[in-house]
Order: sequence, then structure tokens, then C-alpha cells
Amino acid sequence: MKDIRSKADLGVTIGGLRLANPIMPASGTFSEDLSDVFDLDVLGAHVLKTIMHEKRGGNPVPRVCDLPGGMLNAIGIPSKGIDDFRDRMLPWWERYAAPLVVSISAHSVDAFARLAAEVSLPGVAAIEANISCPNIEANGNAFAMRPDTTETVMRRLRAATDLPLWAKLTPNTGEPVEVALAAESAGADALVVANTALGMSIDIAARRPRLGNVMGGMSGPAIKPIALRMTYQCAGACRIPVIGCGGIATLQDVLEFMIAGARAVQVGTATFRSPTVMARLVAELQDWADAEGVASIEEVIGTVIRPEGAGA
Amino acid sequence: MKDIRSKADLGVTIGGLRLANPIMPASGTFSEDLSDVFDLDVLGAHVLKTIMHEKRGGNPVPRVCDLPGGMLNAIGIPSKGIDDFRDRMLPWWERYAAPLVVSISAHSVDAFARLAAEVSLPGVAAIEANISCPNIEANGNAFAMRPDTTETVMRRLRAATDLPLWAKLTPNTGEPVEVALAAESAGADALVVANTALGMSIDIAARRPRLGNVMGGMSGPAIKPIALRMTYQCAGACRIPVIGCGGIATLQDVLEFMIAGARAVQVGTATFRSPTVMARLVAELQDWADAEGVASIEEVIGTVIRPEGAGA
Amino acid sequence: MPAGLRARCAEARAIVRANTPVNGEYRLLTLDAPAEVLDCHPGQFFQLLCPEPEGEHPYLRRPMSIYGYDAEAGRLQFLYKVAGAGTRGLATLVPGDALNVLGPLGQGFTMEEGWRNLMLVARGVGLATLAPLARMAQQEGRRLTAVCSARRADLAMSVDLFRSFGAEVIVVHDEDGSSSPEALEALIRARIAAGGVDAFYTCGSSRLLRLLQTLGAEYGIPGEVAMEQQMACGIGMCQACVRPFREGDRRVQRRVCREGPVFPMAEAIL
Amino acid sequence: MPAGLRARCAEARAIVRANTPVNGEYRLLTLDAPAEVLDCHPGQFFQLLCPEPEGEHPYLRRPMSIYGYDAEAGRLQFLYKVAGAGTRGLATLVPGDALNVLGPLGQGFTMEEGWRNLMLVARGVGLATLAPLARMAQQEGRRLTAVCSARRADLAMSVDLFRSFGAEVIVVHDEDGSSSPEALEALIRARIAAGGVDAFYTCGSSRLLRLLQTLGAEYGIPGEVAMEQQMACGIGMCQACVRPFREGDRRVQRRVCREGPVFPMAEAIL
Ligand SMILES: Cc1cc2nc3c(=O)[nH]c(=O)nc-3n(C[C@H](O)[C@H](O)[C@H](O)COP(=O)(O)OP(=O)(O)OC[C@H]3O[C@@H](n4cnc5c(N)ncnc54)[C@H](O)[C@@H]3O)c2cc1C
Ligand SMILES: Cc1cc2nc3c(=O)[nH]c(=O)nc-3n(C[C@H](O)[C@H](O)[C@H](O)COP(=O)(O)OP(=O)(O)OC[C@H]3O[C@@H](n4cnc5c(N)ncnc54)[C@H](O)[C@@H]3O)c2cc1C
Ligand SMILES: Cc1cc2nc3c(=O)[nH]c(=O)nc-3n(C[C@H](O)[C@H](O)[C@H](O)COP(=O)(O)O)c2cc1C
Ligand SMILES: Cc1cc2nc3c(=O)[nH]c(=O)nc-3n(C[C@H](O)[C@H](O)[C@H](O)COP(=O)(O)O)c2cc1C
Ligand code: FES
Ligand code: FES
Repeated sequence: MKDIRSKADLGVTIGGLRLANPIMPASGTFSEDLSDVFDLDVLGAHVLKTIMHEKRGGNPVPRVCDLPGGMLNAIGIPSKGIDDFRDRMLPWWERYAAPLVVSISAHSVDAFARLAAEVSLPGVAAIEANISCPNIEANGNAFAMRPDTTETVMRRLRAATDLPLWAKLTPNTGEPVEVALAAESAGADALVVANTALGMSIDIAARRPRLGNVMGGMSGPAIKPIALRMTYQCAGACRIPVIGCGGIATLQDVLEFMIAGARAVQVGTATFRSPTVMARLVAELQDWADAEGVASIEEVIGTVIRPEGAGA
Repeated sequence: MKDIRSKADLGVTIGGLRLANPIMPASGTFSEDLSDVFDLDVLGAHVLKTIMHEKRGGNPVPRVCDLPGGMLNAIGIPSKGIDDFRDRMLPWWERYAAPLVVSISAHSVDAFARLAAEVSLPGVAAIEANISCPNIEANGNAFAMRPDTTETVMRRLRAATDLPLWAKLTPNTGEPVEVALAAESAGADALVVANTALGMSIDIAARRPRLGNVMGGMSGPAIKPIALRMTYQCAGACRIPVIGCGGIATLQDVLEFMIAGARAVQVGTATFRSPTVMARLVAELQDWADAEGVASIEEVIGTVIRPEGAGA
Repeated sequence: MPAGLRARCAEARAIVRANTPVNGEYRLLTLDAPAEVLDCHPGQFFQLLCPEPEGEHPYLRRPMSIYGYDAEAGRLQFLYKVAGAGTRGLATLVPGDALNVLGPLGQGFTMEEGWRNLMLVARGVGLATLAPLARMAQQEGRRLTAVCSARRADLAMSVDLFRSFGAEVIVVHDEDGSSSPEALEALIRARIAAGGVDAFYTCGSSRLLRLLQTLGAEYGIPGEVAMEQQMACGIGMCQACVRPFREGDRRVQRRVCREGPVFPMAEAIL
Repeated sequence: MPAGLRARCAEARAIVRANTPVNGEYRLLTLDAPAEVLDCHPGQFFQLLCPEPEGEHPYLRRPMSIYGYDAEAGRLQFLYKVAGAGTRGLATLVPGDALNVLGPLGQGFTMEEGWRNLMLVARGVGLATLAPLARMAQQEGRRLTAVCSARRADLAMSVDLFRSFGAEVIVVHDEDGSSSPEALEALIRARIAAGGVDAFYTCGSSRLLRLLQTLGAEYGIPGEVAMEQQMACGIGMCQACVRPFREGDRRVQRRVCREGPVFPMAEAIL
């Protein structure tokens, strides 16, 4: 087992899908454009920006603002629509061996299910249901804020596609575990934990919100403790795999999420600070696992020691 | 109006209670001990650590851990109980003119109401109901996570005391506005927005949670965008005053919350980094208001410009 | 995505050679940079990972136009205005410090064969963006007139630099009213009448852009403008930096970081 | 709250005079500090607002025992081990830098009249905490034996310092086994038998504390221990730093930052 001369296996299985390693991008922080910077096939999977059925414009500018330890975004979901996805994007991504995960969203259960069927095409390895984006609906509400709406939409999505189906949860809920269990019981193959936390920032000189959309999603290292907590809660409560997401930027972060119970991780905002960060994380994880004499990275998953007598 | 020679009035009114200025400590980050460092009468009010009826011990150590931009705590509510409060603490605080706000909590509606009656003593200016502390109940649940439980407990508290009654909300909910409206309709005189966000951190070398209680409340600048967003939402939806709380450390932060709609602010974790920060904020706010030619600081409250066509 | 829009860029470690105040508001940052980031084109930009100034924590990179580049000398320059946390961080750099740079990014200026007489009109930090264009014009043997607009005559930067590239430099400023739209319009119309202008280049002022759009339309003179927008990724992934543009009858959103920052002047919508 | 527990403390700006490695693991930080923070007592500590090392952001202050203080000279010293982000930040300080310090904090050591022969037993960074006590012992004319435990003989810090305060210094270490509980126990029993020990002082090792508690109970020798706990505020407000103590039959929680960090040895629970 502990043979330091052999390479550790970084492969992980996420609900039937085998990934060469547990590092993948988070939706909305990744695109073809990054292929200018490094060979995208080093990644465990490719996760695309959420698409919606129709062509749509997204939110007013400014769409982003800088924060200590992260950022706010209210990009919205500018989407070129399903036709552009099928005819242009999907063929482009065929060049890679890494599995392609397509993130989808919609404003109604019906439209969501229709879109899931539409994107269930050869070349698509899994569907990530963005049921948690806080910007699409008024006041930042989203399916993933409540177990009942989560259950309803995920059940319909499950019926609409045979592809592995991931549910992306939101931290903007008081019931993360109930929501996770609802997604699981509705047939989700994995959970992505989590999306951005709803936040706001004001330019005091101008007395204006620093986002055109007033409120937006907070991401980056500042939200890491929240996403890690949800990962721990969901991995403890559910049997389906959890993919950690939120503030991951370093090897330490990757390990923290995996030790908490994540089988894989998504890296978002950190790529904006350093576009090569994901490639570096894959290499660092390999080095770490080799040095630790870990045969398979899966050994690390969920190894956190729960102190006796702890309240939660 | 704009007379730069005269001093701006920093006084604000919070549901019938007049404060000399809008700066006060957050519960749990303040005690008699701070009187070693500066004259506590410069503050707009004094807010005590949450007390519970019975004597209790609090959580296992480590109770705190450091984060970039803040910290996690799982102190719990170690409390010397109501007798110690009445016989020792209350007389001690009589030396100050600043109004004394007593934070209370309990595990049941009945016990909460009884405690509200018990602390309604001469020398107490207002009661802050900590219906949001994420550590007291299993899995971090709290009254303030749902509108119905908030309504129930606040209605009973309202009946139990004639003192001004503040409700302290939690960010660990998907329904902050509904919860705020529930507290208002139940008779709360003000809202404190908000308590800590539930988070976690892991020591990867030891594979242990960095808090003895596993999960804990995140506070400090890292949560500011979340607390500011909730302040904006609640101030927009409710008629009762909102007291902003979460990550406030600088004059800019104070102004951001007041512009978003807060009538006053509470400063918590920042006091741990700089114990004199609240005294400095009072002085800086005075200088700012004088320089801006503001007659009363109340002019600044809620002056944020809502961009046209914004989604939320 | 047209193949033409793909650019080679890299994340690299540069070393500060100098970081000196230019006038009250601007600073010139000179870096020793590796060859992998020096295949630059005028109008392109970099994303700089600014150091954290005391008590502040800029997180995202900050976009900065390339002010000067020299692949042989391994030299890269930026001219920046201290505006907030990021640029305050840049101002702390001293010779020998390392700076993480990402670039070159975006689409630079184009210069069609037939454009012999170029007129460059810029204000403020826009001059930084146009400086390498002036050099290219000289190398390609074009005639260049540079109108530099500033608040005060002594704040008009880069005048000597533009002159050294063989440009005729006209400084206009607010104090004597020479920078007013009316005065500028008269000036440019006179130039068009006199020697002719084949193309405009502009950056840094909506008012200037609007004026050039009007004159361009009237005289049929093409032109290009370098635009700004709040950015996050700087390489096209996040859709933060969009602006509206005219494309025939349609209004389209383009990413400043990817399709721009340089766009055909006539298509820009203000 | 007994009036006796109130201490004068202040948040002040100190200036680094020196920050030098002591051996492979420890560094000595010497500060010029204002008088308002120099009314110190051995065993007290400061909360230091550590600068941010590259890429890390320690937020809370870090507690450090006072290693040396000199009100006349305006001098304050800390001996620290580089452990994580905060102490890595301290290690970046160079002479002339400012450091925000909060203190002095907590309750220091006491030295009753009758305690003529003191024995001080410390390991690792515990020696830092006990150094000013040795100086006080000398000033008060007590006889002091200092047992310094370390991993290797050459890692035993402050030996010269303790000697300069007139202490008899005994170095024990892991390499020759002299620091083992058995060896130490024999050593201390011999000392008690020989000249007598009136009081123990210890810091830095649970094993040492346990040994001294046993011997103290057996021979009726009192003692004090300086303890550690994760802290946030450092002044008593947050209840982070509690530890359990024996108070007669009861088990009580005390705050290390306020009631401590020095406690009666017999009351400590490990
Ligand atoms: C393609 C491009 C090229 C640029 N070239 C230069 C240059 O050569 N020299 C120069 O001084 N500046 C240039 N800028 C503007 C520069 O990026 C901003 O001034 C800088 O990001 C401000 O960062 P800060 O942290 O100092 O200020 P912040 O506190 O972030 O902001 C201060 C002010 O600058 C505005 N601002 C922030 N980011 C941007 C941005 N990305 N675009 C426009 N405005 C912004 C803010 O709205 C605010 O009003 C360029 C911007 C772009 C998009
Ligand atoms: C009253 C008191 C006096 C102290 N005096 C000294 C001293 O003179 N010299 C010295 O080198 N160290 C001393 N310490 C310990 C010192 O405070 C910690 O080593 C320091 O806070 C670590 O900070 P860091 O950011 O470098 O490491 P972190 O990354 O925060 O932690 C590294 C390791 O140190 C532990 N640690 C962190 N904070 C504390 C703390 N408050 N108490 C105990 N362990 C902690 C962590 O659990 C971790 O294992 C003292 C602690 C206390 C409570
Ligand atoms: C600019 C931006 C755009 C995003 N767009 C999407 C999106 O379209 N769909 C989605 O599910 N999440 C989206 N997210 C959320 C990220 O996928 C991720 O869940 C979140 O940013 C937290 O991870 P991080 O801290 O690593 O960025 C977006 C995030 C950012 C910063
Ligand atoms: C150590 C600590 C203890 C706290 N204890 C309480 C408490 O007893 N009751 C309460 O309502 N809030 C408590 N809080 C929450 C604070 O009052 C405040 O709502 C929160 O920390 C956010 O503000 P900040 O970012 O300024 O610290 C505590 C916070 C900290 C850091
Ligand atoms: S800044 Fe991300 S797409 Fe332009
Ligand atoms: S550290 Fe806050 S009470 Fe001791």
C-alpha cells in the first residue's frame, strides 16, 4: 500500500462517472478562453457556464465588484441559447478527453426539464442543475432554497434525462441538509456544494450599490468556511457524492474539503486571480499524495475526526 | 443647514430609545473588561453578552479559530445565570449614562418569555432577543431561521416585557425578509441584522475541526457583504429601525450600513483586533459628519440610490 | 469563436525596475518581463496581481493598458493613476520586487494600409493606451497628429514621448478652454480640411469619442477606440466586462477583455 | 469582578529595534515601546497585531508572554517560535517597522515573602515566560534554580540569561535522557532533599506540570504555572480562552487571559 515509489491514483468516481482527478472548474468561471492559458485536459472534468434555453442578455453593469478575500457578481445568465450550445460549443469541446458537464437553469420546472432533455446529447457526460443561482429570480430566490421546490424540480429533471445528474445547492438557505436530502431522494447522482452567498456592497461616495443589480453572489476565499460547513453537513447526511465548491484556491483548501467529505472540488473565483491555479492544484495534489504514500486519493475523503461530545 | 462651524448631531432614535450616537458593541464581544481600555460612556449603548436563565458552561475548546478576514467562534452561551446578572452585573453597569441593552436567549418559548420578564429591571434600557445564535441548538437551528418560529417567540416576548424589544436575526436563513416582517408584526421595536454565519474550518494535519464544537459562527469583515445585504433588504421591507451588524471595522463600513438603511450599528469582532475601535469610530463619524456639513446623522440613513431597472 | 480572437497569453513573474511618479496623479511602472509575455500589440492590456497595501486587500487583478514594451530588452511598462486599493498597492512596489502579470490580453489597434495620416485624440490615462500606437505609426512610416487633452497644460503626459515618435503634438487643456468640445471640433475640422485625416484613434473620454463619432460619420473617416469596463477574469470567461455595440441594425454585447478593448469607433455605444 | 483583577493596559504603537533568530526555531523581538505599556509584571503577556506575511491573512491578535521589559529604557521583548501565519508575520518585521501591541495583560506570577528558594522548571517557549521571573527573583534576593528542558542541549535557550540573573542553571535534554520524567523526578527530589525548595514555577509542558503537581502535593510545596489557550480578545470579553480548574471540590472555568495566564499549580487540571 504505502509504496512511495509508485504514483498515487488521483481518480475519483462521482455517481458512475470516473474522473482522472478531483479538480474541476466551477460553472461561470471557465470557458474555451482558458485554453489559451493551459491544456484543459489536465482537469478532472469541464463544467460550462450555465445555459438557458433562450438567448438572453444578463444583468446591467457593473456586474462584478472586488471584495477583501473575494468578489461579488451579478452577471446573471447571459446565454446564447440551446442552438448555439448544440451547434457551436458542444463540437468545440469534443477535442478533450475530460468529461463535459453542462450546467443548465430555467425559470420554471417545465422549462428546466425540457432543457435537460435537450442537452442530453452525445459528448455530454453529466448535467449540473443550477437550482441555486441567486440572480435569476426576483429577490434572489431559487429552487434550492427549500426542500419541496428542490424535490419537485429534481424529480422532473431525473425523469427527463438518463445522464448523471448533479444538483448545485445554495448557501442562502436555513435548511441545507433538508435540501440535500430532497435532491438525493429525487434521484440526483451528486451534489455540488455550493453556489455563491447573496451579498451587497455600496460605494459610499456615490451612495450607489457597487453592482448594477444591487445584490449579487459572493464568492472566493471569504465564503470558504460556509461552503466547507455545508459540504461537511451534506456529506454526513447523504449517500450520494458531494462536490465541494466555494473559495477553493490552494492545496490546503482542496484537502480541507476532501477531508470534510467532498469526493471532488470545483474551483471558481481563484481562477480569476490566477488562471493557471487548477493545473497547479492537480500537480500539487499529485505531489502531496505521492509524498504521503496515499495509494488512491479516495482514501482521504471524509476522514475528518469528529470530536467526542461535540454539539453539532 | 450646511454650517460647517456647528457640530453635527450624532444622536439616533431606535424605537423610542435615544442614543447619543449610533455606535454600540455586538453581544458577546464586549464586557466590563473593556473599561480597562477606554471610557465606555463614549458609546451609543452597551450591549451585554447573551444571558440565559440558568448557569451553564458553554462549548468545548478550542472555542475560536482565526480566518482570513475574520474568525469562527463556538463559545456557546456560558452564562452565570439570572441571579448573577441581577445582583452583580446590573449594579456594575449603573455607573454609565449610556443605555444598557440586555441580550437574552433560551431553548424554549416559555423560558424565553420568563427570562424577558425577569430581566425587565430598572437600569435596563432595552432587551435584545438573541433568537439567532447558531450554537445553542442542535445543527445550528434557531428561532430566527423561520418566520413562524420568529413570530411565536417574539409575540410571547412582547407580552412579557414593556421594555423596547430588539430581535437579533440570523444570516443562516433563506427568508431573511419574511423573518424580519414576522418579528415586526409580533411587536419588535427594532431588528439587529445580523448574527454570525455558520461555518467550519479543518486542521488538515490533525484531520480535526478547528473548533471543539465542529461548526461555529463566522464573523468579521468576511461576512460584511452578507450582513449589509440583509440590512438593505430588512430596512427596505420593514418600518421598524434596523441596527446593522457584521464585519463593521471602519468608518466606511459604518457609513455603508447607514446608507443601506441601518439607524445604528454594532461592532463585534473588530474590537478583538483593536479594542479601541469603537471609540475611534465615534470620533471619526463626528469628524466626517462635521466635514460633510450634515446637521444630523439621521440624514444619512437609507440614502442609497437604487439603480433603475435593477432586478432585486 | 473566430480563431483570430485567440491570443497567446501567460501568467508570469516580472521584476520591478522602476516605479516613479510622473506627475501628481500618475506613476510609471517599468518591469523586466520574460519573453513569453512580450509578444505584444499596441492597445492590448495586462491583468496585474496588485500587492496588498497596508490594511487593504484587493482580490481581483487590475487591468492596465500596455504603455511600452520591448521584447529585445525584456521590458514592459504601465502608466497608472492611483485610484483605489489595487493601484495603491502598485504604488508600493520598489525596484527588485516581483509582480505577477497576466497578458498580453485582448485585441489591439489595427492600422489599414491606406491610412497614411493618423489622428490620435486622448485624455488622461487614455494617453497610456495610445503611446505604443504612436510608436507603431512611426515604425510603419505613417504621419501622426496627437491631440493630448488635460486639465492643466502641465498635466498632459507623454508629450515628449509622442514627439520622440515623430508625432505632431497639440496640447489642449481646460484652463484656457482649448479642450472644450467646440474648440476641439474646430481644431479637428481645420485639420481635416488642411491635410486630411485617414483614421482616428481615441481613448479615455466619452466626450471625445462622441465628437469623433460625429465627425467620422460626417467625413467618412474610420477610427478605433479603446474602451474600459469593470473586469474580473480579463480573458473572456466571466462575462463581467460587456458593453453594448452597434452591429448593423442590431445592438450586441461584446466583452471588452476579449473582443476589445479596441473596437471600431462607429460601433461603440455610449 | 474583584478589583484586583483589573489591569491597566493600552493599545500602543511600538517600533522594532531588532528581530533576530535565536536558534533554528525561535526569534527574539526587541521593541521600543511607550511608557503606557511598560508597567509590566513577570508572567503577563501582550496581544500582538501581527503583520500579514505574503499570501496569508492572520486576523486575530496573537498572545505572547513578555520575555523582557525595561520601563526606563522603553524596551519590550518577546521570544517566539514561528508556528503559523501570525508568527510568520512577526518574522517579517525589520528594525524601524511599527507593531501594534496591546498590553500588558493578565495576572503575573506572585512571590510570597517566605519563598526563599525558588525552582523554575520549563521547556521550550515556556522559558520565555519565566525569564522575567528570574530577574525579579534576583532583584528580591531569592535563590533560584532553573531547570531548562530541551530536545537537544544546544536548543536550551536563555541559559546565559538565567545565569546572568544569578540562577543556578541545570540543562536537561532528550538526547541523553536527562529530560525524561524519571530522571527529572530524581533530580528534583534530590534538590528538595538537599537544600529545600519553597516554590515551583513552571510553563510549557503538561508533563512537567504533572510531575510538579505530584511532588508539590507530596512535599507540600506550592507553585505557579503559566498556561495557554486559544484566545480571541485577550482581555476577558469573549470567553474563548477558558480552562477547567479545581476550586476546592468544584471544577470551575477560568479565563486564561484574565484570571491567568498564571494560576496556582495545584488548581490546574490537565
Ligand atoms: C482595458 C483596460 C485598460 C486600462 N488601462 C489603464 C491604464 O493604462 N492606466 C490606468 O491608470 N488605468 C487603466 N485602467 C483602469 C484601471 O484598471 C482602474 O483604474 C483600476 O482597476 C482601479 O483599481 P483600484 O483598485 O486602484 O481602484 P478601485 O477601488 O477598484 O476603483 C477605483 C475607481 O476605479 C474604477 N474602476 C475599477 N476597476 C475598473 C476597471 N476595470 N475599469 C474601469 N474602471 C475601473 C472604479 O469604478 C472606481 O471608480 C484600465 C482599465 C481597463 C478595463
Ligand atoms: C498567554 C500566552 C502566552 C504565549 N506566549 C508565547 C511566547 O512567549 N512565545 C511563543 O512562541 N508562543 C507563545 N504563545 C503561543 C502563541 O500565541 C502561538 O504560538 C501563536 O498564537 C501561534 O500563532 P500563529 O499564527 O503563528 O500559528 P497558528 O497557525 O495560529 O497556530 C499554529 C499552532 O499554534 C497553536 N496556537 C495558536 N494560537 C494559540 C494560542 N493562543 N495559544 C496556544 N496555542 C496556540 C495552534 O493551535 C496551532 O497548533 C503564547 C500563548 C498564550 C496563550
Ligand atoms: C463571475 C461568476 C459567474 C458565475 N456563474 C455561475 C453560473 O452561471 N452558474 C452557476 O451554477 N454558478 C455560477 N457561479 C458560481 C460558481 O460556480 C461557484 O459556485 C461560486 O463562485 C463559489 O465558488 P468560488 O468561491 O470558487 O468562486 C458564478 C461565479 C462567478 C464568480
Ligand atoms: C466570540 C463571539 C461571541 C459572540 N456571542 C454572542 C452572543 O452571546 N449573543 C449574540 O447575540 N451574538 C453573539 N455573537 C455575534 C456578534 O454579536 C455579532 O452578531 C457577530 O459577531 C457579527 O458581527 P461582527 O462581524 O462585527 O463580529 C458573538 C460573536 C463572537 C465573535
Ligand atoms: S473580464 Fe471576464 S469576460 Fe471580460
Ligand atoms: S481571550 Fe477573550 S476572554 Fe480570554
